[in-house]
Amino acid sequence: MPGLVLADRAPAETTSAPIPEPAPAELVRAYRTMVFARAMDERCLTLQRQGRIGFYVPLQGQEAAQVGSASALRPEDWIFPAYRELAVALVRGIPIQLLIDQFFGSGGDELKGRQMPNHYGYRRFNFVTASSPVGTQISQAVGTALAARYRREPILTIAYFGDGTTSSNDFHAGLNLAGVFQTPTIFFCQNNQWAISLPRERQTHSTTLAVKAEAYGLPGVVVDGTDFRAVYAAVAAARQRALGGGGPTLIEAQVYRLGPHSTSDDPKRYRTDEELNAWKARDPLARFKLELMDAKLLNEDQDHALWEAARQEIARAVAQTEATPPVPPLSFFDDVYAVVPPALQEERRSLEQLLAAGTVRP
Amino acid sequence: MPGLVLADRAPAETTSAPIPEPAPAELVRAYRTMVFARAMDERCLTLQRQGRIGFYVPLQGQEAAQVGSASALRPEDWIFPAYRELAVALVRGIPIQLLIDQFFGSGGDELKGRQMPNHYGYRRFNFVTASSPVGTQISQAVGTALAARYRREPILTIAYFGDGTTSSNDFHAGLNLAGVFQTPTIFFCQNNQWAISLPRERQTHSTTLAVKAEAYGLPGVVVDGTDFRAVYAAVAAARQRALGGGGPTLIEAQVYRLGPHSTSDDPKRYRTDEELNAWKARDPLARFKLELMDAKLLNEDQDHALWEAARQEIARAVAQTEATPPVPPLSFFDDVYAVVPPALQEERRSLEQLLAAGTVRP
Amino acid sequence: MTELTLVQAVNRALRHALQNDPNVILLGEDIGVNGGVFRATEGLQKDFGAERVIDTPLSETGIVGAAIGMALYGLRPIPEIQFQDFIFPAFDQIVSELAKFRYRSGGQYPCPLVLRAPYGGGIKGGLYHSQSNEAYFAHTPGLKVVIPSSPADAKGLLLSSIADEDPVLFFEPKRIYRSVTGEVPDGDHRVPLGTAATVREGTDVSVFCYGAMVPLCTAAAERLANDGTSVEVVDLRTLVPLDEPALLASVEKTGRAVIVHEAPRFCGYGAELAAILAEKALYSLQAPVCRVTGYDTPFPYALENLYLPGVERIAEAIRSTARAG
Amino acid sequence: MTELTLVQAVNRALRHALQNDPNVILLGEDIGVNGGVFRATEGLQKDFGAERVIDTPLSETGIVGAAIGMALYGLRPIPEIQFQDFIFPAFDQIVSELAKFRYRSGGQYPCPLVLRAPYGGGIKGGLYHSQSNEAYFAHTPGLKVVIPSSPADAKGLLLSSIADEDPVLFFEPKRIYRSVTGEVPDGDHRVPLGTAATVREGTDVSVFCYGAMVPLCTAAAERLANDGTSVEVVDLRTLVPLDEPALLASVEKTGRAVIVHEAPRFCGYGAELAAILAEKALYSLQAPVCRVTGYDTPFPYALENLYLPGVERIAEAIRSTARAG
Ligand SMILES: Cc1ncc(C[n+]2csc(CCOP(=O)(O)OP(=O)(O)O)c2C)c(N)n1
Ligand SMILES: Cc1ncc(C[n+]2csc(CCOP(=O)(O)OP(=O)(O)O)c2C)c(N)n1
Ligand SMILES: [Mg+2]
Ligand SMILES: [Mg+2]
Repeated sequence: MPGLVLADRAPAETTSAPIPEPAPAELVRAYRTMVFARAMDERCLTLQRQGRIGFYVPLQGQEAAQVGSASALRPEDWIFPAYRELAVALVRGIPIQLLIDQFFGSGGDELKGRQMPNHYGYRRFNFVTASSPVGTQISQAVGTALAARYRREPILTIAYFGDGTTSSNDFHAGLNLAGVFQTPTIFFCQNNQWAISLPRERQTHSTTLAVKAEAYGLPGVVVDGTDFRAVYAAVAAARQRALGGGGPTLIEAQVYRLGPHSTSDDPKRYRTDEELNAWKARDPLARFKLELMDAKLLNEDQDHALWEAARQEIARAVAQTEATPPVPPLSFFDDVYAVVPPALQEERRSLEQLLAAGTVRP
Repeated sequence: MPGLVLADRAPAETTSAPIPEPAPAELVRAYRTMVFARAMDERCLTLQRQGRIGFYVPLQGQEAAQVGSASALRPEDWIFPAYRELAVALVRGIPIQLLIDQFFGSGGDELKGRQMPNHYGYRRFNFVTASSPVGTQISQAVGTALAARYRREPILTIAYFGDGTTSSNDFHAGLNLAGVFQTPTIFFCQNNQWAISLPRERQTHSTTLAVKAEAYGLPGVVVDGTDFRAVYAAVAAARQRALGGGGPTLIEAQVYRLGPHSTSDDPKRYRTDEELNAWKARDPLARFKLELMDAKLLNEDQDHALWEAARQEIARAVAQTEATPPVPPLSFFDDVYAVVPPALQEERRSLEQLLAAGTVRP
Repeated sequence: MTELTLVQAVNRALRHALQNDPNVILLGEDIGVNGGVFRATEGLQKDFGAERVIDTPLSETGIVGAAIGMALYGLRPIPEIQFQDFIFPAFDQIVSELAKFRYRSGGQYPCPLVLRAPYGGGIKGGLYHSQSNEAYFAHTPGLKVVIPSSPADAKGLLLSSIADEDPVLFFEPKRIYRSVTGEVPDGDHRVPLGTAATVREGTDVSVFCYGAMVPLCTAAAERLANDGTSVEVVDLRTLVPLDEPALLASVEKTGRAVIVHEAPRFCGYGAELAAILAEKALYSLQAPVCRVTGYDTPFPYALENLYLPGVERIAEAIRSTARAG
Repeated sequence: MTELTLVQAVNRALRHALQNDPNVILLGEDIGVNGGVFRATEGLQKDFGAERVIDTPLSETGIVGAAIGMALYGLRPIPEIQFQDFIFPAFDQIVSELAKFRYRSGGQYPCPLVLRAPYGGGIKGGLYHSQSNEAYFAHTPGLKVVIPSSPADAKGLLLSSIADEDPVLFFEPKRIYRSVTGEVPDGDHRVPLGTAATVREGTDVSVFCYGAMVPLCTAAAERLANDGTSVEVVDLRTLVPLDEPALLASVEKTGRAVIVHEAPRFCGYGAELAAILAEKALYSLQAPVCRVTGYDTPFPYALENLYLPGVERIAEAIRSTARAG
């Protein structure tokens, strides 16, 4: 498997069945998703600068890791994302209209304007709603895997998180539980080298992040996260093992966050242009494009058309979102509980009166 | 070093200077402390059964691990105990009168009757006051080590904890911080095979507990915790490395809890007599006694005298504690803050009035 | 009907739920082979298997995180925290995740589970085996908080909690796990959440309480009956959602309110009750509201009997409230 | 005197402390090289070195645990939590350890440190970058809780907190980090803990508030002055220990109380204020106590301006409290 190495001294487990290479059509589809994600990212950064959306978390540099991992899953597998997994959402088939609606917190947002941009999730896509506190999804993913196994449903769960999040309480709790109960779970760490301003080597003194698997008796693998095929192979192998009863895997995909941590961040304060440029030379999109062109699966015109189609579809979605009425003012009282309790009804009524009297305005 | 093995695949670091064997007098002193601890344990279990103290946590089976580790420290090193470290306290020279006072929560208790038995600590002995929530002392010990290094004071800190506590948040946070900052800290895990009713192999799927060190880039060692010399050597080596700037070490001392988890526990519910008996055959006291007798450092009469002396001293301390007046009734309002704030003074006054009126009784 | 202790009633409710709903799963430390350190889960692993009554590693973070993951998938997990004092490693999962999952997903991901934990003092447990932490959770929108005071309510409220569509924190007064016995209906006994119980009617002073304080308040009320003071004792049972009509109705009748809990006074649950009275029953109040609570210190070991509200302190507070104004 | 924003005043206080006390150490996520995500620690690592201004791994548990260990040893650590919303992984260390160390050791181990965290809404931060969690800590004996509302107070209260012998949670209203500027005394400016400030005198209604609500309450008071209602605005500044005499004196004067905070109402800090009034100022109260607070829901994103108390809602509450009774 290209670019895939077993972590330093991690208990090596090799799967019996060989992992099939993705078919050419799959490769092109994957590339198209990566283009789409990159185009979304560029557009959303602009929307944020223009003040049309409030905040944005870019994913540039992590497209191959995300598309490669998500492509190796099946739709019934449950995804527990962090906040940077736009390309995973696209692979899952979540309509970009939904995502743009969420970024705007508009009336079309199925989350009803409750969360900051990038913190979305859709039950019908088995894509669990993200939160901001890092790591909490990791132990939850283990619980869901336990539940699925209890029901004898042959699915797995995958938790996405970053290098910094390996320091969280839930990383420790989640991986330990998964080891003890041998749950069908993949822990997919996108090591993008930075946790805001903290570099990977000051996050932890371990040789790799994958080696942490050994603390829980799990296999840990390091994979070149700029290489779609390598990531795909690693995740497909881990999936096969998990569903065969072989238990969980920790995968460290080595990537780089090419952009800022978020639109609130200025990476020039803490990292050098040299480092950035070295990684820009390994841009996963550029690499994949060359590979596809070498394999005669893509030419420049087709590439250009992919970008154009993506930009147009995104523009249409933004236009539609901006034509959508805002979330109804009293809707924020819903979904605290299954049924609005009396005291909260009273609070809602009091706000309704203030709105009706024009004392406060939406 | 007898009984000492490097953890499975942990990064091996060997110290340059050889660790000196303890002198014969030190060995005898160590044995005497182990006898003392065992005698205290037996007495306190009886006191609890008689209802004279409310609760007790025995240490039987862990004496060699505790005395061995504590003997390799210097008095200026800071100890962060869990709740089972009676023999460590004895090595540190904490007078048994203080301990017995604490167990009774009597007026002589320097902790002023604030805590359950076994949850003690004495600043002048660099023995930090224990709490019940497991693991919290681990990250604290790292902070103290950082503080000492900041002040250029050549001491180390040692955190004691059990096998179950490797699953705690603070184990993860503490070892990771220690790795990143290379603090002079020893993480001393007494793997007594059980966390109340959960056996070690269902606590975590890792091969050993020491191997968890690798997740933080630390050396991890496994040591036979029933062997005084092996434990002493492991801790002395770790201390030497830490003070030489070589960073922290995780030590797993393999022992067995021969008694119940606490006086509230009935181990018959979850473990077999066979297992218990197998470990009884490895009783650290019996082993050490034989070694000392072989080396002509001890004979039966001397052993008997040690036991007698211990029992008498304990009996005297218990008698003195029972003759001590109880903690003053209003003292529980002190030490919440440096100075009792007005609202709390008011609460104290109101209780004082109720006491004065005889409405409530101490 | 069967005569049971409170902890037996909890056990019966769990057994009933395991028997009748395959989605019910128990998980926690020492709950399986050992039957729980208070024996609340005694016999359940034996009868329902280790897949449904799960002994977990020592991680409250993991217990609650995993339980949330199970609930998202459609199970009805019932995690146990061994002592409420040890709930804090799970605080992030409870407050950031459990309480907010339904909300943040726009209603897509309900997260119904019942987190059980024994709470409270009076067992010589010192700082870390005695606390009453209900106020933290009562202040967290998205959670329900339930505290029973009798065997029948323990079973009935627990079964209602398990059936509820929202996350419920179910705190059990360990001090009266065994000291209180009572008749408990067999089968699917339910006590609805959100309804207080007037355990003793009276006309002069209202006493609001819950959990282990209820028997003490009742004892104090009986004592005062001898002096000719008629005391109404209201057991709130559900702290969230609060039965506000019951609170207000009682004070409208008596004009006087005493609030009793074990937790420290400052920003405790009693503050909310007093605040509601100051907002909505001011004109009914004939005397200052009075709180009888744990003092604003950590929970002491040797002097816990002075720290905790006892019958005498409660009776004295009722007496002076009856006289005031 | 220098004209500063609130966040600059925080920075000056930290700089002053680092300069004058070698025991002061700062630690937290992104506080060093990056100068803090709100720039509160800008320039400090450059000037005082990486041993005194420490960038830590992503673990609030570890940050607070290590800070406690430093304080035990005699340093004065000032840990930062990046957003108050992310304090929960450290909740166990704060509530079980920090708050109880002095007590449980019988006074042997004081644990003075200042835990700083930006709090509150109004920055479009949604559920997890907007919360006001002060009530959890105010309910925890052993902790002090301080919230400044102006640049001068930010510096003066922070320097007093650093000098204090007890652990202090210092919550900074991030919404007004830059929107409020004011004259700040140079040098060792101190504002004593435990004293409220009457930021506006009045005779008809008392308004109690803190942090980012203070400027809004003052604006509401000004608006009502035009209608002939004289409003007193009291900035509590220190939530624990509360300046109870200031609370009671103001209500004795005005007979009417409005309490304002961003946090949800139920069991919020305002409940304690209302409870104290119901206990100790009942006979002064000419109108029901009124709380203006965040609603009892998680913090919403798109509709935060409706969720948060604004000048209009506060003014309306004052107006109807002035008329009531
Ligand atoms: C518990 C918690 N603490 C702090 C933060 C603030 N924060 C948001 S993202 C982040 C860094 C995360 O780094 P990493 O896990 O590497 O993910 P990345 O952002 O690089 O994808 C921090 C500190 C948070 N969200 N949650
Ligand atoms: C956070 C927390 N959860 C639960 C408990 C209850 N408890 C006390 S000791 C213990 C087991 C500890 O096992 P281990 O770390 O192996 O130490 P040992 O008691 O065997 O010495 C448990 C679960 C606790 N004290 N703290
Ligand atoms: Mg990262
Ligand atoms: Mg153990």
